[in-house]
Amino acid sequence: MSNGTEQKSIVERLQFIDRRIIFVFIGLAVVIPLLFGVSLEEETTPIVQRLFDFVDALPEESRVLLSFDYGPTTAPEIQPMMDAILRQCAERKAKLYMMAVWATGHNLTGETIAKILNPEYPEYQYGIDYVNLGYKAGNQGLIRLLYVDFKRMYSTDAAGTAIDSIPMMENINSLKNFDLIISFGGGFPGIKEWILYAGDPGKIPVGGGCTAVSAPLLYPYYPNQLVGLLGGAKGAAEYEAALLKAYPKFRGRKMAGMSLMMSQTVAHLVIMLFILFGNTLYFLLRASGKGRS
Amino acid sequence: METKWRLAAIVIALVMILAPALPAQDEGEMADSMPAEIQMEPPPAPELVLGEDVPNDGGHKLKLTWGYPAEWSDSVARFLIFRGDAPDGEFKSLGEAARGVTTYLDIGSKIKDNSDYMANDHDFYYKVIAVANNGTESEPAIGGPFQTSGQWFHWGKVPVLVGVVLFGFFTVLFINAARKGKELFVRPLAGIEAVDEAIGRATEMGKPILYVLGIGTAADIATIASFTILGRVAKKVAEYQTDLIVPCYEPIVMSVAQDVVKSAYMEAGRPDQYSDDQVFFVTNAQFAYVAGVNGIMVRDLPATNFYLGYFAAESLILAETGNSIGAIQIAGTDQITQIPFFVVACDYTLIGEELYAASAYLGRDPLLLGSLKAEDWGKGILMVLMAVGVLATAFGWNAIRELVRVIL
Amino acid sequence: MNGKQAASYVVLAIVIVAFAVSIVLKGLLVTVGAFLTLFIFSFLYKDNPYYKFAEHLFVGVSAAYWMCMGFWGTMVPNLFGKLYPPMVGPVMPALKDNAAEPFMLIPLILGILLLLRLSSSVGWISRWALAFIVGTTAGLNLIRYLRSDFIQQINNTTFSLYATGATGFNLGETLSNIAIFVSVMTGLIYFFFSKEHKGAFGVGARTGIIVLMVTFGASFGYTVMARISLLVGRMQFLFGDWLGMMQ
Amino acid sequence: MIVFLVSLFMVVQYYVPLDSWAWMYQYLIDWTIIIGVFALLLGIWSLWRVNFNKIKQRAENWEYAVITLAGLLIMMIVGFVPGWGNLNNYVYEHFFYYILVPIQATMFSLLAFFISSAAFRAFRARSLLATLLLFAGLVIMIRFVPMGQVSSYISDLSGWILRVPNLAAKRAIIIGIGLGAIATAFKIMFGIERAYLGRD
Repeated sequence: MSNGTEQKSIVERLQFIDRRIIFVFIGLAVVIPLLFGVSLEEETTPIVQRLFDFVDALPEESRVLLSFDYGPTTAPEIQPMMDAILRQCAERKAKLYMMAVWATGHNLTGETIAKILNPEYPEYQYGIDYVNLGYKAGNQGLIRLLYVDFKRMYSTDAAGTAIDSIPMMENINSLKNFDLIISFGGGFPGIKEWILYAGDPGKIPVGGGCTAVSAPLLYPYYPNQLVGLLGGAKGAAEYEAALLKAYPKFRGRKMAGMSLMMSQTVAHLVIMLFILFGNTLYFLLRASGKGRS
Repeated sequence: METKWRLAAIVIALVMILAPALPAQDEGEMADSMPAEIQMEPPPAPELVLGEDVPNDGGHKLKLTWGYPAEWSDSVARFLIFRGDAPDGEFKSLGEAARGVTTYLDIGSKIKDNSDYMANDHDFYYKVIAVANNGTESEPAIGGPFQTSGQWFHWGKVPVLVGVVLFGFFTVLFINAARKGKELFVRPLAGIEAVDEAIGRATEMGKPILYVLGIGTAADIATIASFTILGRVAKKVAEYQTDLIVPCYEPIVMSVAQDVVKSAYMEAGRPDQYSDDQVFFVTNAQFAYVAGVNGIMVRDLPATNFYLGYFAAESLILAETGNSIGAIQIAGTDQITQIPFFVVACDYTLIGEELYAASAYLGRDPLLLGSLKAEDWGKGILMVLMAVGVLATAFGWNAIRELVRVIL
Repeated sequence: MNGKQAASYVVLAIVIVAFAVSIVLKGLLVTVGAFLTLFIFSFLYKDNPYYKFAEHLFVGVSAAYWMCMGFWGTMVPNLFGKLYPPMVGPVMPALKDNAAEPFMLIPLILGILLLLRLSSSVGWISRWALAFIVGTTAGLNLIRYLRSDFIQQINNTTFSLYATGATGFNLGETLSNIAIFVSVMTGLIYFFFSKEHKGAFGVGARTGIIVLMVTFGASFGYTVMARISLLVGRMQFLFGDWLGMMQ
Repeated sequence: MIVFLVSLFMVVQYYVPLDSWAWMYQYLIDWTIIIGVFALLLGIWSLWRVNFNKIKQRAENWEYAVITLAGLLIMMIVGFVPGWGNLNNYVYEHFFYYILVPIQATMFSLLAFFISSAAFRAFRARSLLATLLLFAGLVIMIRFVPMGQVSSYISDLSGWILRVPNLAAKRAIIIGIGLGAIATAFKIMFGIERAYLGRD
C-alpha cells in the first residue's frame, strides 16, 4: 500500500473503489430486468432436457407424484420449476398426485393449485385428475413406508376425505404404482431421500428440481438414479425454454424462471466485469511497479 | 494416581462399548422359521409362507415371503396379508402386495396401546390370499408361528465399531507417548500464528476484540473447539488489558463462554476485569443475530474479529462488514459450504479439521498434540485402505476388494 | 442547528410522510414490511438511525418469539403436559388425558439448576446441567455424523477407476475418476498435521491445497446465483407487492 | 463424569437396537430440548441486563436499547397471555410475518451485495492459489452469459469442476472432519478437553 501523503494515481485509487458503487450496480442489475420483464431464452442442457423428454413421452393418464419439499424462502427459485412441470404434466393429461415431506410444502401445494392448475386447466377435476395429499411427518421414514404401503400413511387427503373415496387413489398401493416421482426442494428430506428410499429399491423414475446450492450434491445421481435435475433459476429457465419450444401456446405468458434468469445473467455479468476491472487495475499497477501489496 | 484413574476409565469405556457385542449370540433370539401348510385351489394359494425377524433392529418387524407358481403370476392381481395369534383364530387384515411381489414387510407399532402393536417374542401366524384379476380369491395359505425379537447388538455396525475402537487405541497410545515427553512435530498453521499478532494489534490501537462463536450449539464439535481457543484468546486479552466482546447466539453457548472467559481472566490474574456484560446473549434467530453483531462491529470498531465455530449463510455478511471496518479477521469453520466465503473475505481461515486442531496448537498441551498424531494415523490408514480398495477394483482382485469393503 | 442535522430531519420527515401515504394506499402490514426492508438495505450505504431501529427491534422481537415458541411448543406440551397433564387441559385439551410421566422431573430439576447460575453463591451447580446437555448432544452429533457423511464418503471413494460407457471403455470418465481419487488423497495429505510438508509429501500437500482452492472458487461462483435469487425475492416484494410496479 | 457416562450411553445406543434403549434415547433428547428452553431464560435475562444497563448509564445509543426491550416485552406479552397464547394467535402471527420475516429475508439478501464486493476485492490474480480461485469462480459464473457455441464448452468445463475437484475436495474435508470429530468426542469422554466446562 502506498503511504497516504503522496498523491495517488487514479488507477491506484480505483483499486480500492468504494464498495457502495458496486452495490448500486448490483441493485440496478437485478431491478431493471424485473421491472421491464425482459426475458432470455436459454439453451436447454441435457440434464434438464432429459427430464422434459421423459415427461413429454408419458402416455395419457400416467401417474405422476409431485412432492413439494420446499418452503417460502426457496420458493423464488423452486416455484418456477413447479409451475413449468405442472403445466407440462397437465398438457400430457397426467394424473397428478401432490404431497409434501416438508411441512412448509403444504401451503405451497394449495397455492400452486389455486394459481396454476385451477385457472389454466379447469377440466382437471379433484379426485379424478389430481389430488392433494398434504404433508406427513416422518422424513425419509415416510418415504420408506409409502414404498411399502401407501395408504397406511395416507388414509385421508389433505382435506380429510377418506382415501378410499377418492377414485384416482384406487390402484395406488405403493410408490411403485407411479410412473414418475418428481421432488422439488433439494434440502433434507428431498430428492436424495426419494432416490434412496423409493427410486432405487423400486426402479421408479425419479426427477428433481432443487436450489442452485444443493444441485452439486445431487449431480452424482444423474443419469443413473435421476431422470433429470433442474438446478436453481437456470434449471427453471431452461425447462421453460424447452416448454416454449414444444408448446408454442405458452408464448407471451410470463415465465418466472426466465425473467429471474435475466436478472441473474445481468448481475453475473456485472460481477464479472468488476472482477476483470479489478484485475486490469492490478496488472496496470504491477506493470508500473507500485502494485506490490 | 490421576493417570491410573484415566487409564481405568478408558478400559471401562472400551469394555462397555464392546460388552453389548458379547452376549449377542446367547441372548439374541433368532426367529423360528417353519414351513406353512400348502394348499392348492384355482387360483392357487401361495405356496410357502416364511416369516423372518428383521435383523439388527428393536423387533416389531417381520419379513414375510411366499412362493407363487410363475405360470399364474400374470393372472393374479394382488395378495392380501393377514396376521393372527393362532392358526385357527381370528386374523386381522394388514395390507396387500402388488402383482408379482411375493414379500411383505410387516412393521408393527412399538407402542403397546396402538391398534397395530406387535409384541416381541410372541407367536404370530400369517395368512396370505391370492386375488385373481377377476376378483376371485384363493384358499388362504397359513404360516407360522413366527416371532420378532429385539437384538442386543446391531451386527451391521461392527466395522464402524472396530474403526472407532482402533482409533481410540491410537489416541491413547499417542497421548501416552506425548505425556512421556516425546517431542511431537506439528506443522505451523498461519491462522494460529496470527492470533498473538492480532491481539497485539488491538492492544496497540486501543480497540476491542470481537469473538464470534457462530450459531452452533454447545455440543457442535466446532463450538467445542472454539471454546478452547476462546480460553486462550481471553487469557492473552486479559494479560494485555484489551477489551473482549463475545456476542452469543445460543444461551447455553453463552453460559459456557462466560465460564471459559471468567476462568481465563482468573488464570491471568485479573478476575476483577471480567464482567458478564462482555459475554452476552443477542438472540437466537439467525439473521437477527447477524444484524446485532453487524451493529456492534460498525459502532465499537473492533481491531480484530474472530469467527470460529459453526457458521451458515451469515458468514459472509459478518466477514464483509468486518472487512469494511478494516479489522484483521481470523475465521474457521467445519461447514464446507461456508469455508469459501471465509477464505475470500478474511485474512486467515482455518479449514475444517484445522479448526479442531487449533486448540492443540495454542495450548501445546501434550495430550491434545497426541490426539492430533492419532488423527494423522487414522488418515494414513484410511488412505492406504482406500488405495488398496481402488487398486483391487482396478485389477479385479475381488477377494481383496471385498475384504476392504468389509473393513471400510 | 447545523446543516447535517437539518438534513437528517428532512430525511425523517420524508420517511414519516412516505410511511403515512403508504399506509393509506397500501395498508399497514405491507407498509411495515416494506419500510423495515428499506431500513435494512440502508445499512449498505452506512450505519444510520433507521438501520439501528430495525436492528434493535429485530433483536428484541426475535428473542421473545423464540422464547414463546419454546414455551408453548416445548415447555407446555412436553414438560408440564407430561408432568401433570390436567394442568395444560385448558390450553391443549388433547393432552389432558395423557398419563403423567414422573421422569420429566429430571429435566425440570436440571433446568432449575441451570438457572441457579444467576446466583453467584451456588452458580457452580449449573455446571451439572451444562455437562448433561453437552454430553448428550455431543454423543448424538457424533453418531449422526458417523452415520451419515463420514462412512458414506469413504465408501464412495473406493470405486472402479475404469469407466465404461455405451461404447465400451470411456477414457474421459476414467481420467476423471483417477483425478477424483488423486485429489481426495492429496487433500487428505494437506490435512496432515504432524508431518512437515517437504519433498514428495510437500508436493502432495501442495496439490491438495490447489484442489481445495479450485473448489472454493467454484463454490463461491456457484453461490452467487442463489444470493441474487434472494435479492430478486426482496425486490419483487418491494416493487411488486408494495409499489405494484410489476404486472 | 456425567459427560462421560451420558456420551458413552449415546455411543453405545447406536449399537443396540433394543426398544428400552431407544426409549431412553428419546427421553434424553426430550430432556435436552427442555433444558434448552430453561437456558433461553438465561439468554433473555442477559439481553435484558445488557440493554437495561445501557439505558441506566445513558450509554451511547441507549435510545435503541429501549426499542429492543420494548420489542421484547410486547412480543412476550402478546405471546404469553393465556387465551391469546397459542401459536395460532393472530397478533403474534402478524408480528412474525410482517416484522420478523421481512427483516430476516432482507438481511439474508444483503448477501447478494456482499458476495459481489467480496468477489471484486479477493478475486485478483496475486498468486497461483488466488488465480485458481479466480479462474474457477469465473468459469462457474460465466455459464450465465449466453455465448452460443462457446457456452456448451463452458458448461462442460464448469460441470467437470463441480463433479471432479469439487467432489474430491469435499470428500477430503469431510473425512478429515470426521476423524477430528471422533477424536474430539474421545477427548471429551476422557476429560482431556474440558474447556466447555470453563476449565482448561
